[in-house]
Amino acid sequence: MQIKNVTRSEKLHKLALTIFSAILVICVAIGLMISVSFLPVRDAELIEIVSTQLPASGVSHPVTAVLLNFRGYDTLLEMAVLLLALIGTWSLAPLDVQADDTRHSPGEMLDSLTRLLTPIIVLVAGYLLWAGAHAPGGAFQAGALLASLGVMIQLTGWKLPIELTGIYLRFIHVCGLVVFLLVAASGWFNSAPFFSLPPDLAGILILLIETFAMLSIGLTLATLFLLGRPHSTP
Amino acid sequence: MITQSWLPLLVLLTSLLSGLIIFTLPENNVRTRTTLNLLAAFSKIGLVSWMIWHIYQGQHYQIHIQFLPNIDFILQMDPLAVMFVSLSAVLWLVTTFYAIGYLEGSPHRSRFFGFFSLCVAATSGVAMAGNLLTFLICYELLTLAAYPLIVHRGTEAARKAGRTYLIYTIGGGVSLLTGTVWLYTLTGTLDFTPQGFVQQLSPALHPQLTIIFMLLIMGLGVKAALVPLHGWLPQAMVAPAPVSALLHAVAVVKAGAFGIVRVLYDVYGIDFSATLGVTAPLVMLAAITIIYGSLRALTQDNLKRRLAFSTVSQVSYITLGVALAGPIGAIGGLVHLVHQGLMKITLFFCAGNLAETLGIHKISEMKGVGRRMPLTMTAFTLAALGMIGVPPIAGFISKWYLGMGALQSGLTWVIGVLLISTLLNAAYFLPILYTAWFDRPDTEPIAHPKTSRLLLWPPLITALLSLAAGLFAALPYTPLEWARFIVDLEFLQP
Amino acid sequence: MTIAILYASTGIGLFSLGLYALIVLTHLLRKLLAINVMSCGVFLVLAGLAAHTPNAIVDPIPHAMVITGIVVAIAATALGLSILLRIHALTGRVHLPGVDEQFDD
Amino acid sequence: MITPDLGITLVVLPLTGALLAFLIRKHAHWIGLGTALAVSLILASLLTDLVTSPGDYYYTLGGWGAPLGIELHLDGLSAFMLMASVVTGLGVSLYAFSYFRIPPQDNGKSAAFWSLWLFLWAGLNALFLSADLFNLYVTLELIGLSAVALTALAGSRDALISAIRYLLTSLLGSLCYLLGIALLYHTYATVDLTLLSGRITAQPSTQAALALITAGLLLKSALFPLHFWLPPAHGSAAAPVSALLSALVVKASFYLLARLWLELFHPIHNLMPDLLGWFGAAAIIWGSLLALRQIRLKLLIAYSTVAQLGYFFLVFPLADNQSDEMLVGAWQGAFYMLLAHAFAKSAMFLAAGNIQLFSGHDRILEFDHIAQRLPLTLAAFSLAGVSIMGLPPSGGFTGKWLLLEAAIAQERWGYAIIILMGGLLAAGYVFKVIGHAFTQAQTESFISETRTIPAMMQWVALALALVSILLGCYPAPLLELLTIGNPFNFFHPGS
Repeated sequence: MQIKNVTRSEKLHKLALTIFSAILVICVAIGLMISVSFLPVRDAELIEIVSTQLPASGVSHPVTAVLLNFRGYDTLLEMAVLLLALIGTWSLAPLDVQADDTRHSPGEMLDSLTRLLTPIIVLVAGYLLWAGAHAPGGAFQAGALLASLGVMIQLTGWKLPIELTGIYLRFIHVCGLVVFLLVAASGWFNSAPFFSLPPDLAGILILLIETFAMLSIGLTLATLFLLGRPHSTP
Repeated sequence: MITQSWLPLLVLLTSLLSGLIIFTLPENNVRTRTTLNLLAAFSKIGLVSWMIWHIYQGQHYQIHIQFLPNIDFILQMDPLAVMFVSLSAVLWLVTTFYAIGYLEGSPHRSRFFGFFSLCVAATSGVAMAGNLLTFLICYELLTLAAYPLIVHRGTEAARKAGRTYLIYTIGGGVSLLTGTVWLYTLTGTLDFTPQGFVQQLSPALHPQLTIIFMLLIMGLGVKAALVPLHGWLPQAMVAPAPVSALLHAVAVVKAGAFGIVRVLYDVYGIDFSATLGVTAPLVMLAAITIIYGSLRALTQDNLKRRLAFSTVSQVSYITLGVALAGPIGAIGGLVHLVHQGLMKITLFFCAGNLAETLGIHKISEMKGVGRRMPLTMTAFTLAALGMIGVPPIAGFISKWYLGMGALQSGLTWVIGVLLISTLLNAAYFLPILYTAWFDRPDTEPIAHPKTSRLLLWPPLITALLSLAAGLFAALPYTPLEWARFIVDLEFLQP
Repeated sequence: MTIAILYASTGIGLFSLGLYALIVLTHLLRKLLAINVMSCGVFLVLAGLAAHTPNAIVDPIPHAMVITGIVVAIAATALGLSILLRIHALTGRVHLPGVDEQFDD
Repeated sequence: MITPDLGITLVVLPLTGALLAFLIRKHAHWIGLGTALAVSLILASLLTDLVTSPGDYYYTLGGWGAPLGIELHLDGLSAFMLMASVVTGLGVSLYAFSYFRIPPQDNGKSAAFWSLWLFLWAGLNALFLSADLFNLYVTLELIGLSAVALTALAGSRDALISAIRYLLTSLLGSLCYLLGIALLYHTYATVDLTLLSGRITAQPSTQAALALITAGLLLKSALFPLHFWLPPAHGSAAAPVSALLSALVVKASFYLLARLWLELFHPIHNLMPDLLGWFGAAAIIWGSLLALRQIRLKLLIAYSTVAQLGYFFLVFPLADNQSDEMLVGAWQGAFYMLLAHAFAKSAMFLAAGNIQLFSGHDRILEFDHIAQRLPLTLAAFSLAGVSIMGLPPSGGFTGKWLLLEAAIAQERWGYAIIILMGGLLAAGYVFKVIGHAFTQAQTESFISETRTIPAMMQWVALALALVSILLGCYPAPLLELLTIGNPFNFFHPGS
C-alpha cells in the first residue's frame, strides 16, 4: 500500500516536473523566437573594419585573423580551457594508474584502414594548417583531424610506449600554449601591448603558433579520448 | 582647548595590546602574564590620572581617525568619559589582583586574562567614544569579549548562560544598530555634543526620533538590565567571581547604563528629551526595574543570584537619576555609576571568597561565617550597608541626591520608590548580615580556613574606597565632584 | 523571414529542446548530451545570424567565436564524461541522486 | 601606461605557472607558491600605481582596440576584486602548500591541484579585467571548468556527484550567457562593453539578452532558489578548494552581473532590481535557516555562503535610486561586504579543513575536545564568524552598515529588517559552532586518532580571518579605492 503511494506520488511529481519544464521551455522558446525575428539588420561597420585591418593581420582569411590576431587572447584562454579539461580528467584517473587494457583485438578492417589513412590524414592536416592563412582551415580543424587519427590508432590497440608518456608527452600537450604565450609576450619587447604581432612578421608568427597549437590540440583531444575509455572498477 | 592627541587611543591600547599578547602566552607562563597584566593596569591608571589633571586645567583630549565616508572613529576624554574610564581603570587593577589569586592553578588562564583585558579595552572605548558609531563598535566588542568569560567554566550551565546572554545582547545590538543608522540618515552626524544634536530637526521628524530613542534604549537597556531585558544577568552569575565582579561593576552592565546617559545627554540632550516626552516613561521603567529587582532579590537563596538581582535594581538608579531631567537627580545618578561599582564589586569579591574558601554558595549556609572570615565579612557588611544607603557610606550620597532630584523635578512618587527600594534593600541584605555575624554555625568548623591575601585585599580596598567616597564626598577629586562638574556642563551652558 | 533568421530560430529550437531534456532526463549521459544540443543551438544562432547584414556580407567574427565555443564545449564534455565514468565506477549508478539523499551512507 | 600591462601580467603569470606545474609535476607546489608570491607583488605595484594616479584605464590587447580587438579595463572596482582574488589566493596557496603534502594526498593530486588552481586564478583575474563580453564568456568557462575539476579532485563519491551537478549547472549558466551575448552582438555588432553601453536601447532582443544573461549569471552565483548545487559542492570538496569556491568563484559571476548591470542594463531594466532583491532576501533567510540545521561543519559554512550571497543582491534594489551619494554608498557596502566575506569565508573553510584533518570528521556536536586543542584554528573560525555576523569591528560590519544606511534612508524597511535578521541568524549558526569550543568536560577520555596540523595551515586561516576583521578597523582607503574611475556612475559623465 505504502509502496504504491510512494510510486504514485513519485509519478505525480515527475509529471508535474515534465509539465512545468515544458511550459517553461515553451515560454523561453517563444520569447526568444520573437526577439530574434524582430532583430534588425545591423550595420556592417565591424565587418568593414575587419576587412580594412586584414592586411595588417598577417593572414588573408578573416576568421583566422580574428582567431589568432584580433581576438587572439580569447583563443589563448580557450586553449587553456582545453588543457584544463585534460588535467581534470587526469586528476580523476591518472594515465599511469589507468586500468590495464583488456582490449578486444582490432578487426582486420580497422587495422588496414588505419594503415591506409594515417599518411593521408597527416597530409590533410598539414594542408588544412597551411590553408588556414587564406581559406577555411587552421589549427583547430587540423588538430581535430589529428585527434581523429589518434583515436583510430588507439582503437586498433596500439599504445604509446610507457617511457614516452612522461614529460615529453606533456610537453607536446603544452607546446601550443607556450608558443602562443611567448609570441604574445614578444609584443612587450617592442614596447607594444601584449599580443601585438608586428605586421611584417605576423604571418610567420601565426603559422608558428598554429603549428604547435595543432599538435597540442590533436594530442590533447586524443588523450581525452583515451581516458574516456571505460576502465574496470577499482 | 582641544588637542588632537594619541592619549585616549593609548588608554585603549594599554588593555587591548596586553590582552592580545596574553593570548599568545603559554598556559604556565604565570610570571610574564602577571607582570604584563599589572603593568598594563598600572600604566592605564597612570595615563588616566595624567589626563584628569590636565582636564582640570581645561585641556580636552580627542582623536579622530577617518572611518567611513563622513563618519570618523573618535575617542575623546570629556568629563563623563573620565568618570567611567577612571572607574574602570581602578577596578580593573583591583580585579586583576583578585583574579590572579582566584584562578591560581585553574586551566585556560591565558584565555581568561586575554578576554578580560579585551573587556576592559572595550569598556574604555565605550567610555571614551566620541560618537555613536565608535560607541556602537566598542559596545559590540564588549558583547563579544564578555562571552568567553561567561562560559569560561565550560559547564552545561555556563553554556546555557552564555547562550541566553548572546540572545539578549546580540538582539540588543541589532536594536542599537538600527537606531544608530536611522539617526544617522536623519542627522548626517553622530558626534556626541553636549545638549544633544538632534533638536534642530524639524518637528515632523519627532515621531521618528521617539522611535529611534526607543530602539537605542532597548539596545542599551539589555546591558543595563532594565526590566524586561534583564533575563541574562542572573543567569550569568555562573561565571567565576572575578567575571561577575567585572560584569556587574565595571564593564557590561555599566556600559549599558553609561550608554543611556550618553544618549540622554549628548545625543538627544536632556532638555530636548524632556520636550519629546521620552524621559517620563524612562523614569517609570527605571522605577519598575528598581522595585522588581529588589523583590526578586528577596527570594533568592543563592548568594550570587541575590546580588545579581540587586544589581538589576541598583543600576537603574543611574537611569532614574539622569532621566529625572534635573541637575540634582543627574548628580545622584552619575555618582551612583561609581558608587554602585565600588560597592557591588566588593560584594562579589566577598561572595567569591566565601565560595572559594568555605565552598559556600547559599545564604542558608552562611551561618556564623563572620567569625570564620572576619575581614571578608567586614568588607561585605560595609558594602551591603552602603547599598542600603546607610550614611556615611557612598550609597547614601547617591540616594540623597536622587531623592532631592526627584523633589526638584516634582516627581514625589519617585521618593516613594526610593523609600520602598531602600526598605527592600535592607530586607534582603540585613538577614545576610545577621546570619553571618550572629547565627551559630550548624557544624563546628573542622579546620581554620585561610583566604589568600590576593583574595582578601581587593574587597577590603574597594570597601574602604566606598566608605571614603561617602565620607569625603565634599572634597575635590571625588566622584561627587566629578558628577557636579559633568552636570554643570550639561545643564548650565548656554 | 530571411534564411539567417530561419537558422537562428532553428538554433533557438535546439536550445529549448536541450533545455527541456536537461531538466527532465535523469541519466547523466543524456544530460550531457542535452547540454551539447543546447550549445549547438547557441552556435547556430551565433553563426546563422552572421549573414544578417546589409547585402548579406558574412561577418567572420561570429565564426571565430563559434570555433572558440566548440573547443570549450568539447573540453567541458570530456571533463563531464570522465567524471561520469568515475561515478559509475564508484557507485554503479549514472543517475543524479536528489540533493537530500546525497549524504546518506 | 604601465598599469594595465601589470593587469595582463596578473593573467599571464598564473597561466604560465599552471603550465609549469603541469610540466614539472614533482615541484608543482614550489611553482605554485612562487607564482602566488609573484602575483601578489604585481598586484601590490598595480594598486600603488592606481592609487597614485587614479583613473579609468583601458588596455588594447594586440593594439587593435574595440570593436575589433579585445580591451582590458582597470578601474577601482576591478582592482578591488583583483585584490580579493589575490589576497585570498595567496592565503589559500600557502595553505595548500602544506595541505597537499600531508600523507593521504598523493603527489599526482598535488600537481593537479596546482595546475587547476592556477588556471582558475588566471580565469578570475582575466574576468575582473575584461571589458569584452565574449572574452568574459571564455573566462567564465575557464573558471567554471577548473572549479568543477577542483571539486572532483577530492575523489569521494559525494564530491564527484556534486562536481557533475556543478558542471551541468555551470554549463547551463554559461550557455544562457553566451546566447545572450549572441543576441547582443547581432543587434549592436560589438561585444565591447564600453561601446555597447553607448549603443544599447530597449529592444526585444536586448530584453531577451538581459533576461538570459541575468539568469545564467544568477545560476552561476547560486542565488536562491538556484543555489541547489552550491552546498554539496562546497561541502564535499577539499578544504582549500572549498575556500576558493566560496570566496572567489561565486563572487566572480556576481561581479560580472553587477558590472553588466552598471554599464549596460541599468537604462533598460524594468522590474528586475526588485526581483533580485527579493530573491536575495529569501536567500538570506533560507540559507541561514538551513545553516542552522546542519550537523556537519562544512555544510554549515556552505549554506552560510548561500545566505551571504543574498546580501550582495540587495544592492540592486537599494542602488536603484537617483541620488548619487546613496547609490555609491549601497554599491560600496555590497562590495565591501563581498571582500570581507571572501576573506572570512575562506578562513572558515580553511579552519574547517584543519578540524577535519585533525579529527577525521567535521560533525559539530563532537567538537568539544577538538577545538580546544587547535586554539589558532578556533580563533580563526571565531574571528571569521564575527565578520560573517557583521558585528563590529569587522569588514562585514562596515558593509552591513552601508547597506543598512541605504535601506533606511530610502525607507525600505523590509530590506532593513532582512539585513538585521540575517545578522541575528548568522550569530545563531556561528555560535552554534563556537559554543562547543568552551566545554571543559572530558578532554582526556576522548582522545581518538588525531593528526598534527602544520603550523602554516593554522596561521594562514588565522591571518585571513584577521584581515577580514582589520578591514573593519580602517575601511576609508579601501572604500575610496572602490570609487576610482567612477565605476558606479551609470552614465559616465565626462571622462
